[in-house]
Amino acid sequence: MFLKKYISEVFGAVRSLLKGMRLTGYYFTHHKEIITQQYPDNKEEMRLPDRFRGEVVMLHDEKNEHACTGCTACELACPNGTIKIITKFDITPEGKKKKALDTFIYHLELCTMCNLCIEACPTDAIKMAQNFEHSVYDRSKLTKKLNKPGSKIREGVE
Amino acid sequence: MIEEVGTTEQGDLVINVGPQHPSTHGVLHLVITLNGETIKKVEPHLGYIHRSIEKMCESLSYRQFIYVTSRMDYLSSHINNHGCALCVEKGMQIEVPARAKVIRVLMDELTRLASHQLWWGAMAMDVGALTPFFHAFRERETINDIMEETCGARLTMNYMVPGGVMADIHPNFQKRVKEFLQFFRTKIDEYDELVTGNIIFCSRMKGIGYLSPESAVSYGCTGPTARGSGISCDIRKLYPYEVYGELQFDEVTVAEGDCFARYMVRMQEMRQSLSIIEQLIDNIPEGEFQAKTKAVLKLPKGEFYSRVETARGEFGVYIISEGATTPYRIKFRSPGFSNLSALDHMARGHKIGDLVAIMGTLDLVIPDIDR
Amino acid sequence: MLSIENITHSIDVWLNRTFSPTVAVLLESLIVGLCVIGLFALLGLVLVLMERKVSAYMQIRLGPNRVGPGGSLQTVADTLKLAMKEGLTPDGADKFLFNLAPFLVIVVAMMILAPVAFAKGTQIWDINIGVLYITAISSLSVIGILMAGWASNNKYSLLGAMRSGAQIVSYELSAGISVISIVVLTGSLRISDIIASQQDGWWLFKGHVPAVISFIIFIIAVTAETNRAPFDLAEAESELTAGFHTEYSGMKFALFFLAEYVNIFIVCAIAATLYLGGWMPLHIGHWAGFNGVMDYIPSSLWFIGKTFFLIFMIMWFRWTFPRLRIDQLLNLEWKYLLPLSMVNLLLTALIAIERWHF
Amino acid sequence: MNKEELKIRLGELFPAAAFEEGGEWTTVTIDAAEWEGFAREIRWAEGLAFDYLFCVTAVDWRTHFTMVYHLTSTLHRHTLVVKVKLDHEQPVIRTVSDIWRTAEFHEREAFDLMGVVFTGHPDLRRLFMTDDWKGWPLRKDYEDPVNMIKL
Repeated sequence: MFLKKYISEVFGAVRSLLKGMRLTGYYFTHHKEIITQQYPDNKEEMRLPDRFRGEVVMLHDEKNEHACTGCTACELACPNGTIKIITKFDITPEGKKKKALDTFIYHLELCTMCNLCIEACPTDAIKMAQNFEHSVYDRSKLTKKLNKPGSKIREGVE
Repeated sequence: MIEEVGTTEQGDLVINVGPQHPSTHGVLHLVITLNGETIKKVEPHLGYIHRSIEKMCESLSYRQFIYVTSRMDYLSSHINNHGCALCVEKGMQIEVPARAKVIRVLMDELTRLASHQLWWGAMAMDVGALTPFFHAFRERETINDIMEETCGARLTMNYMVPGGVMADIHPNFQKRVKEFLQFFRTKIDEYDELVTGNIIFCSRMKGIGYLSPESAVSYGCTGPTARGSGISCDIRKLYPYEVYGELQFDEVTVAEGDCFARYMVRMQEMRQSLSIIEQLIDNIPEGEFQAKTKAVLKLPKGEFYSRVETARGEFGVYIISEGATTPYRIKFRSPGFSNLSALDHMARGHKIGDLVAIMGTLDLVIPDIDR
Repeated sequence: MLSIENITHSIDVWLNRTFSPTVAVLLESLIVGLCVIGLFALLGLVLVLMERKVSAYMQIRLGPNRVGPGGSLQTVADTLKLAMKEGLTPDGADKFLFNLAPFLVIVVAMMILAPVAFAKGTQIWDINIGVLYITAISSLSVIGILMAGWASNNKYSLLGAMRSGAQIVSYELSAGISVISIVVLTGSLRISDIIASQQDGWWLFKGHVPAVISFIIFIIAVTAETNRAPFDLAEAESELTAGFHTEYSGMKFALFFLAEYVNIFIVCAIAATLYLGGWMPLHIGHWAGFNGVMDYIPSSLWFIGKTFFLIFMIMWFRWTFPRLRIDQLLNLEWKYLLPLSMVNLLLTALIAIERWHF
Repeated sequence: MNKEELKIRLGELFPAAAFEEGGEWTTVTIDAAEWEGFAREIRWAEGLAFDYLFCVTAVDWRTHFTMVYHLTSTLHRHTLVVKVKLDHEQPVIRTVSDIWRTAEFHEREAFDLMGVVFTGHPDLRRLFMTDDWKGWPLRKDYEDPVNMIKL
């Protein structure tokens, strides 16, 4: 009785080992199961989802106009002090002074891609882009100016 | 170091395991006292990744502080965010729309699955089997892809906001989750084949790191660590939040209290999570995904505590508000911290190899411990 | 037919004709030494690449595929990298022993190569106590490991070396007894005799169940003796970071690494020689036709095929199983393998005496 | 036991205990001197059996400290919040690490970050900070010009 139990234990042990070996053997012989993505080579066909949060960009249309009013809602919403907005005063055609965006400074090195600034923006002027290759040799290159030179606010955006 | 360890005798070996060590999974530093191969004492030295998140949160608004918590237990970041969002909602008395509730639970369970998968791979790697790690990552990547599509990020999503979720689910979400469920149902059997039944693995796990139910409670262990000792402590069952009360699932408890019991609890939990997702995936109610909230949240004066079940155990958020836009004091009760405190108790008298196995079954995430 | 035997023979004849016998022997030693070093380099390159590819396919990865065609030059690149690295010697280490240890390990590995028969008539030294020589020399490698672990002045290394010492000393017993069972069947310690005795079938098939059991025990024991997973307690990455070679870097580390792979090759070659007939083609009894067909495959291919099959088995183990704990490891040896192999030796002796084998 | 029953029971046991209205759970404030006896009582008393201490918080109120202990009974499933008021200059309280083992780490954390001293603690050292750290980081008056960045 003891011997029977002992032998069945040994066989059970060997079977459990063989089971595992069968599985690894299966993967060894079935190369179509391989899931490796060869990253820099598959850049063309690699599609990141639209919602992927890579960096903050400001949308400009073909007339080089953006929708940022310089309201600093994003700056307040940012937990890390990533965004710094410098405003100026434009003179409207009616002769009134109006607050407008001068420079939108974005510190990519501080950004945690939390999406809170996008949520806070009342005019949808900024959005998250899918670019994720941010490595540079100089940290100062990560401080970006988001509004393009010479751009101005789009008509009708308040 | 020798002066610090009081019980050291002549001939004992004091070893620093970590902060850079293959099996501490982060910057955990253990000072272990050995007699030959036998462990006499384990003393955790923490703080290598301490960022004082509690202090940080005191200067962040109630919308902003949620994203920081995904950096604590980064493997169950959704659930951490969920706990914080729940606490703010409790204080503001925001009614979360039904759709958001279901989406939140779905995301929580997917996160739990992803976390347990990573744990399974890492745990097998700790006991010396290297292949399971890659197999686990295959499934985890699938979940991460689904998360990425809906939430916009793979690890620190910041998807939960006070009042709901940040964005509606992606149109592909349901389809892809269903595909994943089918895929994972076959793969979880492979997990059992490769590791669970393996005789070497069983002998490494059974009878090791015994934690009695009394000491599990006394040490404040929660989650699979305590459920492996037969303690019922699943917050989802005991204090249901969101839609957990309406769901059919079992709280997994195994009475043995050793490493294998904790392992089995997590394996069973994966199956339970699958069944929860299956129940919900076709029943996401229509409606808003986010309640209308004020732009600036101000919690009324008072104290608010919310608890959720992360992949590692009970995660508590304790907010003391003075009526301002930022919390006066915030305390995170992280599961790993209490679970780690039982490590010394469990590891004494075992071998070095067992210490690694015990740490594996505790499923330690160091930022969660250090905060 | 062009075979390695003919080449070696003609070189020998030419050397003896051209030079005096002493000079000829010296020159032959030199050639053999160079060949062995070349073989080492080649084995290192091939086996490391093989291990990486095997592990990659089992882990649903691709493995190295950037350097050279199909990643074939990856090991060369790695070796270059290791050669360029600074060979650190820790301040508190025993410098002489620390630097000696990797060379000792590699020299031991070289020495075991001597009686291994690579093909028909291709053997460096057909010593009449070949099997004894192998078991004797292979036990020396533990000294190198102990030396490395002790001289590093690192607690992890020391623990690794202690484990390694306990492990190799105990597993040598069952490896030795398994070898003896073949010696009992053959009646000779000479490697060429052992191979010749498998003329009409390999011992694995001829020797009934005891031969199979001793083969399995031998494979388990040599896996442990070469510190391979699931018995890699001396290194035990997740427990002792890198065990006995924690403090080694650069070329000295590479020598340990190389020695590991060469040791695998050697033990697999010995297993192939003892149980699977070495270079002897698959012969079944007196089926002359079948045996004749089998003879068309060159003997060196037979040897390499068998050896690499066993190496693949050992790699398969490594990438499937978890690691044992030190007490379980010693339990397995002293409580299961050793009694079993002793009983098995008795059975084998019975078979040999009664001439029950085929 | 529900909230009200718990209140009555505790009021019987400790007439000096002051209850706080509102909040999710029964909240009781007691003196630092009474804390040890109170803790032992609620841990072992029949019908209370608060065996699971799940959160230990030290709060700096600028004028005083408050230690907040969140306790649950795994048997009866009721929850209690105990608050102990401490002096701001010398925050000293008796340890409960011998009653609930989890308190050992939580108290070390409170000592490390808030500077609350726990008498009788077996190993009261800094847990997160380095041993030679000056000051108690979570206190409201803590200033560190090097490591703290004002946004």
